[in-house]
Order: sequence, then structure tokens, then C-alpha cells
Amino acid sequence: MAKVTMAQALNTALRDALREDERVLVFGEDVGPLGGVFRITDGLTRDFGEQRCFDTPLAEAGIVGLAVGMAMGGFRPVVEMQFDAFAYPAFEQIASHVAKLRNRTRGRLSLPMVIRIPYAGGIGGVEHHCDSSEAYYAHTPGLKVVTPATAEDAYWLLRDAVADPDPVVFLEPKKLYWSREDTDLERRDAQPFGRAAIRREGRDATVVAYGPSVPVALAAAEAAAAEGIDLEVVDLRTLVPFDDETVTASVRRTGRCLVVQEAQGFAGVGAEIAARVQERCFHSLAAPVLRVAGFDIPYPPPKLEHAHLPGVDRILDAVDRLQFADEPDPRHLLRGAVA
Amino acid sequence: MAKVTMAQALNTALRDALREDERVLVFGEDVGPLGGVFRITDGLTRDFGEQRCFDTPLAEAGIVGLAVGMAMGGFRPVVEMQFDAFAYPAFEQIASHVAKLRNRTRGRLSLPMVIRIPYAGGIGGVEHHCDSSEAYYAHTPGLKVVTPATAEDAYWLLRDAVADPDPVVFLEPKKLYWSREDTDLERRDAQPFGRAAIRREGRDATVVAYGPSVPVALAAAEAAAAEGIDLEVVDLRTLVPFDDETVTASVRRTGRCLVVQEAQGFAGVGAEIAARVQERCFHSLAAPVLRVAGFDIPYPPPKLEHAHLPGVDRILDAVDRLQFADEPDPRHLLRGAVA
Amino acid sequence: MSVKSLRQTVHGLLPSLTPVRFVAEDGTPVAKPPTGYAEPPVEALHEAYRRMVLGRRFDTQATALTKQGRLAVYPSSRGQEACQVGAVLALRPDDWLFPTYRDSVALVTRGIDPLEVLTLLRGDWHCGYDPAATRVAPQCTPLATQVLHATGMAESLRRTGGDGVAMALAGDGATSEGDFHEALNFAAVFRAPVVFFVQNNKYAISVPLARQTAAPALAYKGIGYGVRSEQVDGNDLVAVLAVLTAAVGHARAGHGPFLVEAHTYRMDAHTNADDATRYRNDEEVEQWSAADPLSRLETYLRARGVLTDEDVAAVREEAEAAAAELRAGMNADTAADPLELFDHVYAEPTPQLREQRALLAAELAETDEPTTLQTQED
Amino acid sequence: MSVKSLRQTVHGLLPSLTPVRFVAEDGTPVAKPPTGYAEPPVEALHEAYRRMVLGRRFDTQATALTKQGRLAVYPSSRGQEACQVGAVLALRPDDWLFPTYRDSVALVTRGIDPLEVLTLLRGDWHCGYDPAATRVAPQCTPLATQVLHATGMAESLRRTGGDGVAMALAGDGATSEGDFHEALNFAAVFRAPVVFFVQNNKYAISVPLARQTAAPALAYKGIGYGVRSEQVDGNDLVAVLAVLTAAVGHARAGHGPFLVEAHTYRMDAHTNADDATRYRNDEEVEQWSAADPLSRLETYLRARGVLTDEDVAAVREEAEAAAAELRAGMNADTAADPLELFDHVYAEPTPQLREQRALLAAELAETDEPTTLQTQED
Ligand SMILES: Cc1ncc(C[n+]2csc(CCOP(=O)(O)OP(=O)(O)O)c2C)c(N)n1
Ligand SMILES: Cc1ncc(C[n+]2csc(CCOP(=O)(O)OP(=O)(O)O)c2C)c(N)n1
Ligand SMILES: [Mg+2]
Ligand SMILES: [Mg+2]
Repeated sequence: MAKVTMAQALNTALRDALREDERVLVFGEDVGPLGGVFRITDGLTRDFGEQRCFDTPLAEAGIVGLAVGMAMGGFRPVVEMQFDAFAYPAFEQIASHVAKLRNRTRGRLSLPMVIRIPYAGGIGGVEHHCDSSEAYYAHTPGLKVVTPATAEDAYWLLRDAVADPDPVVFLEPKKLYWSREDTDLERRDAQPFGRAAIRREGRDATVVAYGPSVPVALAAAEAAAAEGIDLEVVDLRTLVPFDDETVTASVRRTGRCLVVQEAQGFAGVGAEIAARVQERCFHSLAAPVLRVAGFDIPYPPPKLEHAHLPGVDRILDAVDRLQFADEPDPRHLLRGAVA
Repeated sequence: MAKVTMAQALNTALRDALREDERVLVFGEDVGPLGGVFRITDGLTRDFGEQRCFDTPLAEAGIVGLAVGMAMGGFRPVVEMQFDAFAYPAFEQIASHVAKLRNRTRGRLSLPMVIRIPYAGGIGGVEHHCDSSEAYYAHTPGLKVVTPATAEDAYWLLRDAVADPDPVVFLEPKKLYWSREDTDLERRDAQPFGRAAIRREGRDATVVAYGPSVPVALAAAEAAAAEGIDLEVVDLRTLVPFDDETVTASVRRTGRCLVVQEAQGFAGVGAEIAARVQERCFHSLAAPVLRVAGFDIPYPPPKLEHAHLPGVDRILDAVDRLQFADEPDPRHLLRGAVA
Repeated sequence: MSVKSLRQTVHGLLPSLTPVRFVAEDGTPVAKPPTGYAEPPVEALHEAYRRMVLGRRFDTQATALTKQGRLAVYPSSRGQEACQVGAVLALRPDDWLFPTYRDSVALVTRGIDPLEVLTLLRGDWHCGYDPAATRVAPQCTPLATQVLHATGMAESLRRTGGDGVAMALAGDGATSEGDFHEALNFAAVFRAPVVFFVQNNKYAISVPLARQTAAPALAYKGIGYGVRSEQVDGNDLVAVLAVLTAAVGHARAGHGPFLVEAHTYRMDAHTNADDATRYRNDEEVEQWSAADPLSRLETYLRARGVLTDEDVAAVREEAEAAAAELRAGMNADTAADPLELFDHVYAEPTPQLREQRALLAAELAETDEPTTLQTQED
Repeated sequence: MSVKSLRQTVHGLLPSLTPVRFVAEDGTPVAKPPTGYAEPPVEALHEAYRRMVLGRRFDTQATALTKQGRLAVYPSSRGQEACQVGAVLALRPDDWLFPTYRDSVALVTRGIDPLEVLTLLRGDWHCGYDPAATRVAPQCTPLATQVLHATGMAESLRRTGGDGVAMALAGDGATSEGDFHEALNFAAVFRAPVVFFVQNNKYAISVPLARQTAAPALAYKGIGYGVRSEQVDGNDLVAVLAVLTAAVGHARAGHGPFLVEAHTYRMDAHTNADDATRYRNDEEVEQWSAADPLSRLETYLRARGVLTDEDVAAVREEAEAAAAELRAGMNADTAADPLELFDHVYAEPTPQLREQRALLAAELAETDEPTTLQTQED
């Protein structure tokens, strides 16, 4: 077992994929000699040559559109969008082609490609560098959407994504790039693609989280444990496909559910989770499914991101509300106070 | 009172806005002499001149980006995206600029502009012409998102949108363009911007719908009434801002809630509605909030859209499930049958 | 680089000042044949003529089907047959073609079953033919997006060692989209073997060229990417085939991408649903009638003595037979099973799609309908 | 149009074959001064020199602040001062400027308080100055998007009857984005009074120009839109100011947009966080040192006898004072109240935002912290 960062795990995954399958190509902005602005592609051009890992002109629709054509031509492109908000120029290519080509052609063409996107906040980045954009992709049928929370998962989910016959949007929580963990990447302990992982078992409530929110949820669970509340923490790993089985089983066991996400809450993935959990577990629930999410605002400037991001305290406050009575809702009292 | 189609109501709204405020401009693809592919801008160039209503080159990011600059320069652009999926090229301009400019500049600049998008299905359109894209916009803070279900609302919501100090994404359910209704557009009976309307009062359950789904929900309510179930139908009108007050009050009264949307369900606006209704009304609910949505598939080819779109029968089936027990969920039985 | 060689580079990239033309509107050879392009062999012209007749007949048949309500929508390419036939004949079967909704005649010329071509517009499925087998991408609606796909495919072809070429078709309006720009740039930087073929038919739905661009010609866009460019009379099959053959040859030889603009005209409305009288006048349409590509080529070949009355009659007969077959084929029900909606979203349906499929299956069973529904058209 | 006048049109749109230059690298006037551009008056050059010294000092101060950990990130424009100062001096105060993250020196030259310029990079708010008052759009990060905004603003200015002009700044990398293309096209079709000023500093982060484009020069993109174009030595302030003044004049006179490419060089890494040794070598950087725009202009003005030792000393003193003021200003806490996060999303907060604001207010009250938090930097 060695200490590995998520960044290293991702780099290793790309290396192993490049080595094992010559159809795999890595390209995007600055992924070549520079190794990417987060160094996830560090050394790939040096070690695999310019033919396998290369820089493109600066145009995201171009990168994704090129990848579509190359995947049609038999390659397995793994492209990088430099930051979350800089994938938006590629939105049409992603929504209208990447997501749909297999379906349009009744499976005669497929697009085994991966779109890697460093995403979400917590690193003090300026505007347009910290968007949590997972809902845009998760809402688009035909895409698989993945976001790892551990280095081990980063490695295996990326390997799975590259090997997948379908296009995968691979969201890398950039604030976790440098967190280290003990893991042996040679041995697969990770769950299969499409399955959630129970990161902490608990009796009193289920906290559903993914990507950047998983460590925060775990920290909150530790803090709650000190107060005598035993939280189960589920890490979704893949948003699409969604692992209803694990989530539903957990909530039916605990009877309470809290969803944590960094993204602005309105119509986010957390809304989907809350909606489906109450659909499937209604009579097991002792309290509504609550959400702790980013506010419905553009991502804040660096010095204010701490106020926006769901933190341990905000999660604990929500846990406190998991027993609340329908009337009056404390938030409505608050609202009266400011209206 | 005269018979008016939604298309006529929208045309009249644009005319009245052009007449009353010389800062208002209408532009986009084919909106000039042709009057738009749906004729919503019919006659505007003729009657107000090329300076006020004009064709642009064929580039959606360009249209929206131009509108941003012109709104900064004091105009009030009302731009048309020709179809839902053809707004995707403008996604970066919409998400990174239209939605954010006021916030970025602490209110020193604002963008009073409207992006009109004929959207959703039901007219037998081929691929890329029938997307229900509301969730992409509703999930983006800084945008207001509107979708009318009646000709009267189409008129007043569009007038409100043009007068609004903030950018509004105005989603026009294209299948309702030609439905006629008796209304007097000179007299405002419509709710204020931001408020939902109760289209039908009922005791037994609340059906929340918007845009293209409202007439379907109303038809289902009529059918249910015949079976002795009295449905209340709420038409949201604006998705952002969301009228929690009306929705919450209705569900607390009826104790049951069903959400109907055409869009693919996963992480859609319906998920948000379900999530917030159960958050706010949990102890009033006799059953989970259920959703009837489009399947999580790319929009089907014309001959199969009937199988995809939420229709009266599918809504009635869901109404039947509003009393279901948590275990076993009939859908899980079904699933066992096909797995 | 010296100023002199710079100047040469620049001039090597710019198109001819006027469109390349071999045959005048009246079917006579132009006084001064263009330099730098070889007139295609007479057999090729003969075959092109046949294909144009077949294409024209297919096109008018499809339009007729819309009038009879048997086809929902059809974007006619009447008047653009020289472009669409020229494009396909300039390619080898192992090259790839990336067409738009307007390019049905090109697809028919490529040998795709006309019924499969019309699958999209009949509403049966999004793409009716096998793109992998035909090496023809699905007809693309989101404008200019396919130009990037063609570039990616060309780059694949280059990397896999063969000498295959990709050709992207696009309209004048599509050149305004960002994707067009990004594709030309990527292709030039990677020296991908791709030909960008712009059918400038003067309108993007209702928007005339002058509102689309202020460039001297669309072909002048090439130099901004370092892409060789040419403009051609798009109603002169001889010129189109000559220039596209050169362009494809350039790409195939490893010299990188090539941009060709063909000046042509959309004789019909944008689609049968469009009303062209709102934005253009009859005189303009009539003027272009005189430039008809089919009669021009016929006159030219007859004058050269390589097309006989019998040839013409035989081709017309073939075209009529194909049209009759198409009409007959349109009677068959080809609608997909609604449950197929879940089959191709992913290689394997997700658990969520399996649930949804079961829901629909239960509904269909309930309503006692066969799962393959009758189409309303029948 | 006759072939002759076509040829003239084409040549009128193309840039000079080599970049326009008035002053050689060693500060001496070029042997053959460029035709078609007037050398700016000496007072303008004098003022430009002063601004360049102030700009350079601001830039090095900002870089120093990053090294001291008092500024999170700074994209230096050292080496590009002729471009950034020339751009601003070619504009009137009532013209609009649309800058990028790289253009802080332009903003300082425009008279914006350096502290307000750094608000974004200090992490206090997204834009620190008043765009309406300064007629400078917020520094734009999503590449090339601002080029469209400038076009829209120019179109507004044209319609409101004045003779205002908008100028968009963009890098070489940004020219590859679709928005760049769409902006040039829209501007040309609408004849909007906008100047597109590309600072080709040879890199887009790590990607060198040769991987960005295969064009003879970026200025060759203009003709594809019918936009007049020029290329200029971006390290020769005299040439930059001369060409941009002509370009702005062209736009102001109603002749439509103008594209100018300046050949310059980014002397520092992309930002302080970047490691340029990974993708370029020291020799290249040293070569460009010899082309430094500031010393070049200084030599030139001294040789012309219009810049004295005292002038130079006075400007340096002014620059040092400004740098000291900036350092002092950086000590003040300027972070916003977290509750302000809800204030500008819409003109009026939605009910949802009011709820969320109340939630945060309650949290802040609970934790007993002042609502204006101390910044971690202090
Ligand atoms: C991205 C996008 N925007 C808008 C449309 C709607 N649309 C379909 S065809 C068309 C005009 C295209 O004109 P052109 O490129 O000249 O091709 P033509 O139809 O003349 O062959 C438009 C605007 C679209 N299909 N895709
Ligand atoms: C749409 C978009 N994609 C990617 C980025 C990330 N990015 C920031 S600066 C930069 C390089 C820009 O190069 P260039 O346009 O030459 O400007 P320079 O930085 O050299 O001034 C990149 C890729 C971005 N800001 N926006
Ligand atoms: Mg056209
Ligand atoms: Mg650069």
C-alpha cells in the first residue's frame, strides 16, 4: 500500500489505459508537454509520444467534436476540458451528438469516449473555474456521469470509463486532487461501475453524497457521532447510472435521509435523489428527505466560498432538522423574519 | 373577448413591447421578413422596420453574445432561438454571461433581455427539434425561466419578461402555439410574474404542471373527476422564481401531489418540485410525491413520441399510485419481471 | 520566410477570383478553360449525368410525397444536383461522407436505399441507414456540428495509415456557426485529410447571403486557417467534379484540408413547410432556372456527342422505375416498436431505463395494442 | 463586380505581408517607414512612454505580491505593454473597452484604480471597478466570449447615433474559439464600429502558436468575413498606436470593423502558478528580451530628443509611488459581506434567495462571527 493522491491515481489510470489499448488517445488544451494545468496528464506525451497525448487548438466544441469523429473512426478519445465552465462551449456537441449518436443510429455507431472535467470549488478559484455542472450532464440521456471521491475510485472509475462502450462525463472534484490516501491501485477493491459505496455505516440517518461532498459528509458523520447520532454515508460514485438499490436499502434501514451537494440546489442532482428516495421509501421515512446544497447563486469569489459550500456545521444543522414537524417549518419562521 | 392563439398572443406582446419602448429590439434567425419559422414575429419587420426586428447571421452564441453587448449598451433585446436544441450553441454565453453579469458587477451592469425558445414536443418534429430544455436554464442561477400554458399568459408573461430588469429565458410550448382560447389581451387577469395559477380546484390531490403539460394535466383531471377523484391543477407559469407559497398551500390542503413534465425525468424540474414539496409538506402527505415525466431517453422519432409523452392515461395511473404502500412498490415488482 | 515566398503562400491559399467553370449556362464550353483543374473523363461525366437524373427524380418524388401527405417534411435540393452528385463521385467508397438534412440526393447517389434515406423524414427513426457500412454519417441537423466530426474522422483515417478522406457538406448559413471555424482550424493544424464542401445556395431558410456574410466569397475563409480554398460554379457538374476531385486528391496525398465553395441555388423553398414567397421573388428563381445543372450537362454532353437520345431515355426510365419503387415502399409500415426507445440509449440499458421500459410495456399490454403500433399515416 | 475591382477589394482586406513597424528593435527608425499609417504626434508617444513605465511597474508589483502570497494569482503582461497602452490610448474615454484577464495594464492605463483592478485576483469579488462609469467591461475569462459583447456594444453605439467605438482584446489562443468567428462575422454584416485587437503573444498557456493555427498570420482571418485587417509589430508602440488609431478611425467613420494582430511575446509564465520551463526554453525568452517595447520606445524618444533624463526619472518616481500605494492598499481588508452573495443575482432576490439568505444570516449569527469575515490573507 502506498500513499497516492487522486491526481496521481488519475494519471496512472490514463497511463495504464494508454498502455493497454492503443486506440486510447488523450487530448485537449495543455495536456501535452505541460501535463495539464492540474498535471493529470503529466508525462504522458513524453512517455507515450505526441501521437497518443497531444495539445489541440483552444476550442472546446472543437475538441469534443473531433473526439466524436475519432471515436466514430475507431479511437477511444479521453479529452480534457480545462475547467467546468469551459466545457460549456462544447455543450451542443455533448448534448446533441455525444449523448445521442448511439441512439440515433440504432446502435450501429457508438462513442466510447471520456470527457474529463475538473469541477466544483473549494480551491479559491476565480469565477468560471468552480462550477458544479454535474446536473447539466446527468439530465442528458445517453451520457454516463461519474464523480469519484477517493483516489482508488478515481483510478478504477476512470479505467472503467475508458473501457465503457458509452460516452462518460468524468467529473474530477478538483479540491480532492491533492488529498492522499493509502491504496494499492494494482488490486481492485472498488465497487463495480454503477454501484454506490457505503463509506460509513450508521443507524440513524443516511447521508447521500458524491464527489467533493463525500469527505465533508464523512467529517460531519464523525462530528455527529460525537453527539450520539450515527450517520450512514453513501458515496454515489456514478450519478448515471444511479444505484437505487443501495440508496433505497440504506434509507429504508435508517428511516431518514439527507442529500449533500456543492452545486446550487435548484433542479440539481440532489433534487433527483430527494425525489426518488421519497418516492421509493416514503413509508419508511420519519422525516422529509432534506438537502444541503450550494445556494442558488453564481459561484462566489474566493474569499466567500466558505460561506457557500456545504460544510460540517450546515450538515449538522440539517441533521437536527431531520426530526422536524411539518408545521411550523423553522425556515418559514426565518423567512417571516426577513420578508 | 376574441379567440386568440398563443402564437397571436406572443406576436401581439412583441408588437406592444416594440411600440411602447423604443429600446426593445427583436432579432434572431429568420425573424425578419419570414416572421420566424413559427410566425411569432410575423409582420414585425414590416411594421416596425428593419432597425427594430431583424435577421442575424446563423450563429446562436453570436445572437446571444450580441444581445449581451446590446443590453449593456442600453437596449432590451428579445432574441429567438429557432428550436430548443439549437439554443445549445449559446449555452456558454447564457450560463457564463447572461446569468452572471449583474452579479459579477455588483449590479452596476444589468441585462434586461429575453431569450425566446420554442420548446418541447408534440408536433411530430424530427430529432433536435423537440427537446425539453427547461432544467438546464432553471438550474442556472441568475436566469428567470418562464413557460406559459395559455394564450393570455403567453401575452402577459412575455410583456413582463421584456419589462423585467433581469434576463428571462422564455420557453414557448410549441405544441400550444395554435391552440385557441377566448381572451381579451387588453385586460390583465393574469397572475403577477412569479406566481403560479390554480387552473382547477380540487380536493384529493394536487397536480403540478407547467407549459405543455398543463392541458394534459387538466384533461387528466377531467377524466379523474369522472372516476370520482377531484384533482387540483397548479400551473407554475414561472419556474424561476418558484411559487412555493401556492404549491405548498395546495398540497397541504390535498395531502397528495403529482408532478407532470414532458422532459426526461432525471434531475429535471419535476425532481425539484417533488423534492421541495416533500421538504415543506411532509407531514401533510398521505403518499409520496410522484412524478410523471418523459423517459430518460433522447426525444423519440415522430411516430413514437406518443409513447414518450406523459398522457392522460399515464397520469391517471400515477394518480392511482398516490395511495400506494411503501412495500412493495409495484414498480419494483415490474422490475423483477424484466430484470 | 522571405516576403516573396510569403506572397506565394498567401496566393496559394486564396481561391480563384471568380468561380471555376468549364461549361457555360447554355451548355457550351467556356471560352477559356480554367487552369489547374483537369476536365473529368467523359465516362465520369456520363455517370454523373445518370446520377443527376436519378437524383432529380428522387427529389421531385419526395416533394410529391409531402404534397400527398405521405412524407411529413422534405428539404428539397432541386438545383443542387451537380454539387451533391459531384461530391459523391469525387469520393471512393471507403472515404467518409458527412451530409446534412439537405443532402438526400448525395445519399441516394452514394447508393443508399431511398427508403432508408427517408426514414428520418418519415418519422420512423433518426437515421435509417447503416452509417458504418455505408461510411456516411447520419444526416446532420445541428448546423456545422458535422464539420467537426468529419475532421475527427479524417484525423482517424490519417492515423490508421490508409489514404482515406472525409468530406463534410455544409450550407452557406452553416459557415456562420462557431463549429465551422473550429473545424477548419483543427483540420489545418492537424493536416487532416478532409474536404469542406460548402453548397452556397444563397439562402439559409429565409436569410439571404448578404445578411450571412460580408466576405468577397465564402471561399476566402480558408486562408485564415491556412487551408487551401477554391470557389466553383456549383451548377456546372464538370467544374464541381473537377475541383472536388482535385480537393480530394490534395487531401488524400497528405497535403491537408481543402475548402471548396460551390455557388448554386436552392430552387425550392427551404422545405415543403416553408413559404419562400415571403423573402424572395420569382424573377430571381427564374433567373436561376436558366442555370439548371442538369440541362446544362445534358446539352454539353450531347454537343460533345457522348450522350444520345437513347441514353437519355434509358436513364429517365431507370429514374421512373426507382420513383415507382419508392412510392410503393412508402406504403409499407416501418415504424419501430415503442419499446425499442430504450434499447440504444446505452450499450446496456441502465436500471432506470429497465424500469421505465417495464412501465411502458405494462401500459402497452394494458391498452391491448400490439407493441408495434400502426402508424397514423397508413 | 469586375474582376479588377474584385481584386482590389481582396487586396484592400488583406493585411500587410509583414507586420507594420516604425521603430526597429534597437530603437532606431526603420529604413522605410510604412505607408498608409501616420506616425502619432510626439506628445502622444511621450504619454505612451509614461503609461508604459507605469504599466510595467504595476505589473512587476503585482507579480511581486503573488510571490509574497498577498495576491492569489496574477497573469502578467510583461512584454505586452506597447499593446495594452497603445490600445487604450487609441480610444476616447467614451469608447468602450472589452479586456481579458491578461489586460490589467490596459485597465490601469485607462485610469482604473489598481486596487479595483486586482479585486478579481484578490478574490474579493468578480469585478472590482464600475464598468458603466469606466466604459470598461469586466475582465473576461471565458475566452473570446467578450468579442461578441464588444460587437453588440459597438452595434448599440452605432444605433444611438454617436460615433463611439468598441474595442475587444483577445489572445492568439482565443482566436480558435467559435465566438471569435461569430463576432467577426456579425460585426462585418452589421458594419459595427468595433476593433478586434489580437495580442498574439505566441502562447496560449503552454500551447505555441504553431499548434494554434496554420494561417500565414492571424490577421489573415479578416478577409473571410470581409473585415479589414492589419498586422503590426506589437512591441513597437509607435506602430501599435499608429495602426490602432487608424483602425479606430476606420470604425468611427462608419466603415465597419477592423482586425489588428499584434506580434508580441508573453515574457512571464501564463500566471505565477504556471511553470513555463515545461514548454519553452530560455533562449526564446532571451531573444524576445531584446525586443522589449519599453526600452525600444525610450531609445527612440531619447534619440529624437524628446525624452530627457529628468523625464525618465520623474516617470520612474511616479511609478514607484504608485507601486507603494498599491502595496499599502493591499493591506486593507476589502472582502465583501457574505450576505452580499444574495444581493446581485437578480434585481430583487427571489423568495428562494431570501430564504437562503436568512439561513446564512442565522448561521453567521450563531457562529458569533462578524458578518464581514477576516480574510485568510491578512
Ligand atoms: C445550430 C442550428 N441552428 C439553427 C438550425 C435551424 N435551421 C435548420 S436549416 C437552417 C438554415 C441553414 O442554411 P444553410 O446552412 O445555408 O443550409 P441550406 O438549408 O440552405 O442547405 C436553420 C437556421 C439548425 N438546424 N441548427
Ligand atoms: C472557454 C475557455 N477555455 C479555456 C480557458 C482556460 N484558459 C485560460 S487562459 C488560456 C489560454 C489563453 O491563451 P490566449 O488567448 O493566447 O491569451 P493569453 O493568455 O496568451 O493572453 C486558457 C486555455 C478559458 N479561460 N476559457
Ligand atoms: Mg443555404
Ligand atoms: Mg496568447
